[in-house]
Amino acid sequence: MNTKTATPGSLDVTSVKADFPLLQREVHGKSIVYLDSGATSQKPQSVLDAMDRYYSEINANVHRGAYYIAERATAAVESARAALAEFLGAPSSEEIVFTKNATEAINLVAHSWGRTNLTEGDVVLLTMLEHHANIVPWQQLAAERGVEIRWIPVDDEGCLELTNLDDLLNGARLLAVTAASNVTGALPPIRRLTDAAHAVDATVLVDASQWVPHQPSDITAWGADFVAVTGHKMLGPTGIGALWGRQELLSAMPPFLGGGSMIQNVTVDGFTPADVPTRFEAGTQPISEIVGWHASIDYLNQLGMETIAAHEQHLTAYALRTLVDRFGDDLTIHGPPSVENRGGTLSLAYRDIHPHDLSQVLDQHGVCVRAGHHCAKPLMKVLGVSATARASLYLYNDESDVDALADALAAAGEFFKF
Amino acid sequence: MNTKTATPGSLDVTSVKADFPLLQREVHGKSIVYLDSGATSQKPQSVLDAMDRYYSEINANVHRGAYYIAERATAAVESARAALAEFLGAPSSEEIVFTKNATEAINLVAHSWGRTNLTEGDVVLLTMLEHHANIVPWQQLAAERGVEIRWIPVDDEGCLELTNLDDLLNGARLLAVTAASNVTGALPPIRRLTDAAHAVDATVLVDASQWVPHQPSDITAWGADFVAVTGHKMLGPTGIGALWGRQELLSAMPPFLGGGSMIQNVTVDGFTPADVPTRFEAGTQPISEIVGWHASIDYLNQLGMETIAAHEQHLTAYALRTLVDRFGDDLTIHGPPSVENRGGTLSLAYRDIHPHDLSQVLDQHGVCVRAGHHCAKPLMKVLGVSATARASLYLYNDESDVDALADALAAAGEFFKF
Amino acid sequence: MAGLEDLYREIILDHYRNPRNRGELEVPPATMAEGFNPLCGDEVRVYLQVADGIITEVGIGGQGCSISQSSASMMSTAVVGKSIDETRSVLRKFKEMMSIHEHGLEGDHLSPDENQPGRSGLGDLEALRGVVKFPVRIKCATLGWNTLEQALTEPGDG
Amino acid sequence: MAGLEDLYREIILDHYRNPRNRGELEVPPATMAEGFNPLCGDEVRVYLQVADGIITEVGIGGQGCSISQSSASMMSTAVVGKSIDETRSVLRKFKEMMSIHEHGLEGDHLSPDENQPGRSGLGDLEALRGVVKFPVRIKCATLGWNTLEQALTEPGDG
Ligand SMILES: Cc1ncc(COP(=O)(O)O)c(C=O)c1O
Ligand SMILES: Cc1ncc(COP(=O)(O)O)c(C=O)c1O
Repeated sequence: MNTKTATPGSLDVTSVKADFPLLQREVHGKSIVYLDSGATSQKPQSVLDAMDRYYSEINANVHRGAYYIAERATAAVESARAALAEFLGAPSSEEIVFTKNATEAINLVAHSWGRTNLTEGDVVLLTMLEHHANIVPWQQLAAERGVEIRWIPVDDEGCLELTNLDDLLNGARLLAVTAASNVTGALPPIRRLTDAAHAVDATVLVDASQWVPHQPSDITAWGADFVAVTGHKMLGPTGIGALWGRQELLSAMPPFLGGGSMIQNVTVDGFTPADVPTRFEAGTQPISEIVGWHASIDYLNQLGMETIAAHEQHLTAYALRTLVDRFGDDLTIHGPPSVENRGGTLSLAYRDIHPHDLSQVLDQHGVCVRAGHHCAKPLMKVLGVSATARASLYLYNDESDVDALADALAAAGEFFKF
Repeated sequence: MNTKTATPGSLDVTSVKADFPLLQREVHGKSIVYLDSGATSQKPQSVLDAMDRYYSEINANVHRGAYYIAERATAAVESARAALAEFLGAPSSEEIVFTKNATEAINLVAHSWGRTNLTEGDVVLLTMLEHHANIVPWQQLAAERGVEIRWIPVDDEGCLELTNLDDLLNGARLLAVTAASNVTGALPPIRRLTDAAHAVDATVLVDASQWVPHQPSDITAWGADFVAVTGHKMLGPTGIGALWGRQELLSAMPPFLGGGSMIQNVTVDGFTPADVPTRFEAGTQPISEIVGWHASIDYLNQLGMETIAAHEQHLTAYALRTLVDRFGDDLTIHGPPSVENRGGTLSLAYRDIHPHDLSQVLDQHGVCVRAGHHCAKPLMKVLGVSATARASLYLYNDESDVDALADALAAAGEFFKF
Repeated sequence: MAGLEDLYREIILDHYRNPRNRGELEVPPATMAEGFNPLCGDEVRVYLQVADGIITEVGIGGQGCSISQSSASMMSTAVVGKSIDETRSVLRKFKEMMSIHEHGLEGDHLSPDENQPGRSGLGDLEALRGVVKFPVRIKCATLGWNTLEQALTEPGDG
Repeated sequence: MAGLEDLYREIILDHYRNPRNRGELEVPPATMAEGFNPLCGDEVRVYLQVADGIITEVGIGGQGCSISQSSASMMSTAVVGKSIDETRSVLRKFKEMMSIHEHGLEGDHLSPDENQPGRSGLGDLEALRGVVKFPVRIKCATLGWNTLEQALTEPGDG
């Protein structure tokens, strides 16, 4: 358990696929080809089993009960916290705060750290690659407090354009950046960014929602101050995410949500908050979800994140090659053209077929891709489109899935040929 | 499906019990006697199955995808929203906002409605019965904004003391009250309270966390403005709750958490929020939890809430009688002595045995009760205790469970006899 | 399970390929409203010229998928020459047809209603009935119509 | 699975029934710290009288369950007469014994370590080792000790 494979082996995708009940299904009479892991991943049977076992054997509210199953439930939550900390490369599990998703994690920082530390005229530096989850909370703060928002631009390949970084950082109190774009697949150079930000005493929040599922994580090496992650994109259940924060920052932050568990004491005159991380975990936690997330971390560790990353890189290269070979100029792939600096997220524009129509035809061939703005409207504007069709690869995808995508694209071309 | 039984029948507890996998287990070699449903309920197999089926058959992110399983997932969420609205007696499912628990629901009101509508000197009226979830968010607001908090006192039986209600309401902008105490089992007269509050134009939030699992709900008849509920106390999974709010109030409220889905548009200059309820549902929702909650609502509807309430009232009467008969003055039961105005929540003090020690001995007999302040420290102070041992009854409990509690209490008395 | 042919009827594809009444009208005297599908970024603009309570001219602008574009185009041909009251009546009927999906949410039978041509009095618009089998696309089909509704309430010269 | 006898050793119940060093000391010259278990509402006050680097007197106040009360009582007898350094050493050893549970969180084996009387040099305090089999109660057992640690850092006359 929890033993990371030392050297990346090669992934036996057939046996991996067999672990995922949904991938055994058919839609419209075709085997399902799931290429929307960027939105949410599928779950291996072991994750479902872990949650069923939790409910069938030890379900009880945690941190409050002295009876046996409540102790077991509490231990399960704390053991998951430790597993997540180790998986992320966090120095201590006490720096892990459970949230319902990455969105809540970022909002927690905006409300608790942001409203304590940022006032009128302070600068928050975002990037044009951000997901709305890492934009809107800062815009809410900006509207409320008169904070200024600046943007790191993107270049033609959908990567960050860092030539003016120092100017942009001038006066910045916070840099909030994604570790992997959910649209172009670009992987910003986090260490370089944190170093530059720290040089001007800016705090750094990394949205690692699209990184952690796909790459080995070492958030200590990133040098970040806050990291947001979400369970459902990394084989875990819905309803669970986490914020990691440096102990000294978390300890200095006021609570966000108020309620049970997050207190030391409550009287009619006021309350005293608990220590971190409990301070930020108000009310009954998503307990079975924490347990399920732990099982997904175990699953990923067993395969090894190095192995998974190598597999995805290989598959992404195959996809880029296949699509360019088969569709040439009819198909635009937004984002870096080579696999060196990108993940397996492929945002496509095929002729003038609207992405919505494209994904509809693909669906008839069992191929699931996302059509829309992918919660990144500012980026879409820069890319000059209102929507793309996005195929995102994960550990359970293989070359046959890419071929199915290409075949379905060709069929869509036929269908809408006029 | 969803057909409520018209007249309360009697509950076949043996067959109900058989539906709950955890209740088939043993702890310390004894059959488990679960009396902590006030903290969280156990789950019937049908709820676990619904979630497994969701993950195995239609798992996909909702409101974003045009492919078949994403459509199915979206439909499942909206159908659960409709089922919950009907279960609560809400006028429209568009007034249902999903949250991760009741705590988040109350915080949503405090942040979005509270920070828009309350300023220095405004009065928030709470009751001494409240759970920390319905206290701390208001204390946070009070500390930030200079809002004044007042308290409706409780009488000797742990019920609200309403003789000075009009004075207390004088100048109040909000009344926040629980529909059922999680400590004394008291059931405040909600309709009377909302009428009195509305007479002075105060808004009313009802914390229905401990009501909805146990009694037929008709929130329209309550006349409340906001109602908070939580899934895990009503046979549903962890990680899901909801806020109901009157359409005109919700529509006038700014977003709380910012992120994906809750927007109409986002540009570098700012965002336009979506309509309700989407406006308040940022990021990936607890989808499988919503599906599981729906299954728990179906389960409750199938048995009929009238039937369940009648069973619990009968069982509570049996418990009160049994405990008084067997332990007389050695045992204090905080809260109303008769079943007319109380739920099946029994907060106990047995001789001078500390509740923590009591629950430890009970655990050895397989009896799960909660020991502590039950997230209601202001109330504990009024009751003159720092903790109680709380046994809370639910639909799957029967007289044998009460007898087991009594036997275990007697054994604890023996163990700590000195 | 529904197939592509339920969605992409020939008449729909025809309106997509050859959108009718495409273009802007001068505001005022025309009224204009703008609609928006936050899911996919589709936009529709509806221009209305009303004289003596009759819609004399319609203009459609914006961009989007085949369903949103063709539905707006079909809408434009359906309401030109109609009175405001008649237009509201068509609007109501169309939205009723599209709201069938509400009953289809419960489970497998996403669309219990089968096509019943001629029953609704919607004529060509009936071709859009198949959209209810694809609930996500309903918002595409109704986008132009909701925008029309808005445009009807804009103060104008008519 | 652990039984009650692992938790409620005779010596623990004895300290609960007959708490040692119960009472308050005058502050100053003594120092005082107050500890708190937010889970169950237990409170402990620890008074320390220090002279020439030696703890000459300890007072214990507050209220709580058998484990928190007896552990505080046993703590008081263990440190009276000891130097500050010796006290810190006992404190560290005790907390080490209590932290075994961290390794026990992984699954069924809540307490892989069996009793090893005499190994730790903690004497009577060894009786509290069984508490690690009941993780929720560890906070009860350490409450008095954490409060002692706080009291040691309070500025005092010693
Ligand atoms: C009366 C009452 N209100 C609110 C809550 C909070 O519910 P949750 O922890 O699910 O947010 C609880 C339960 O803990 C409760 O008993
Ligand atoms: C880059 C990025 N950040 C944040 C999020 C938000 O994650 P969640 O919806 O789980 O809160 C997502 C996914 O939707 C994402 O792709």
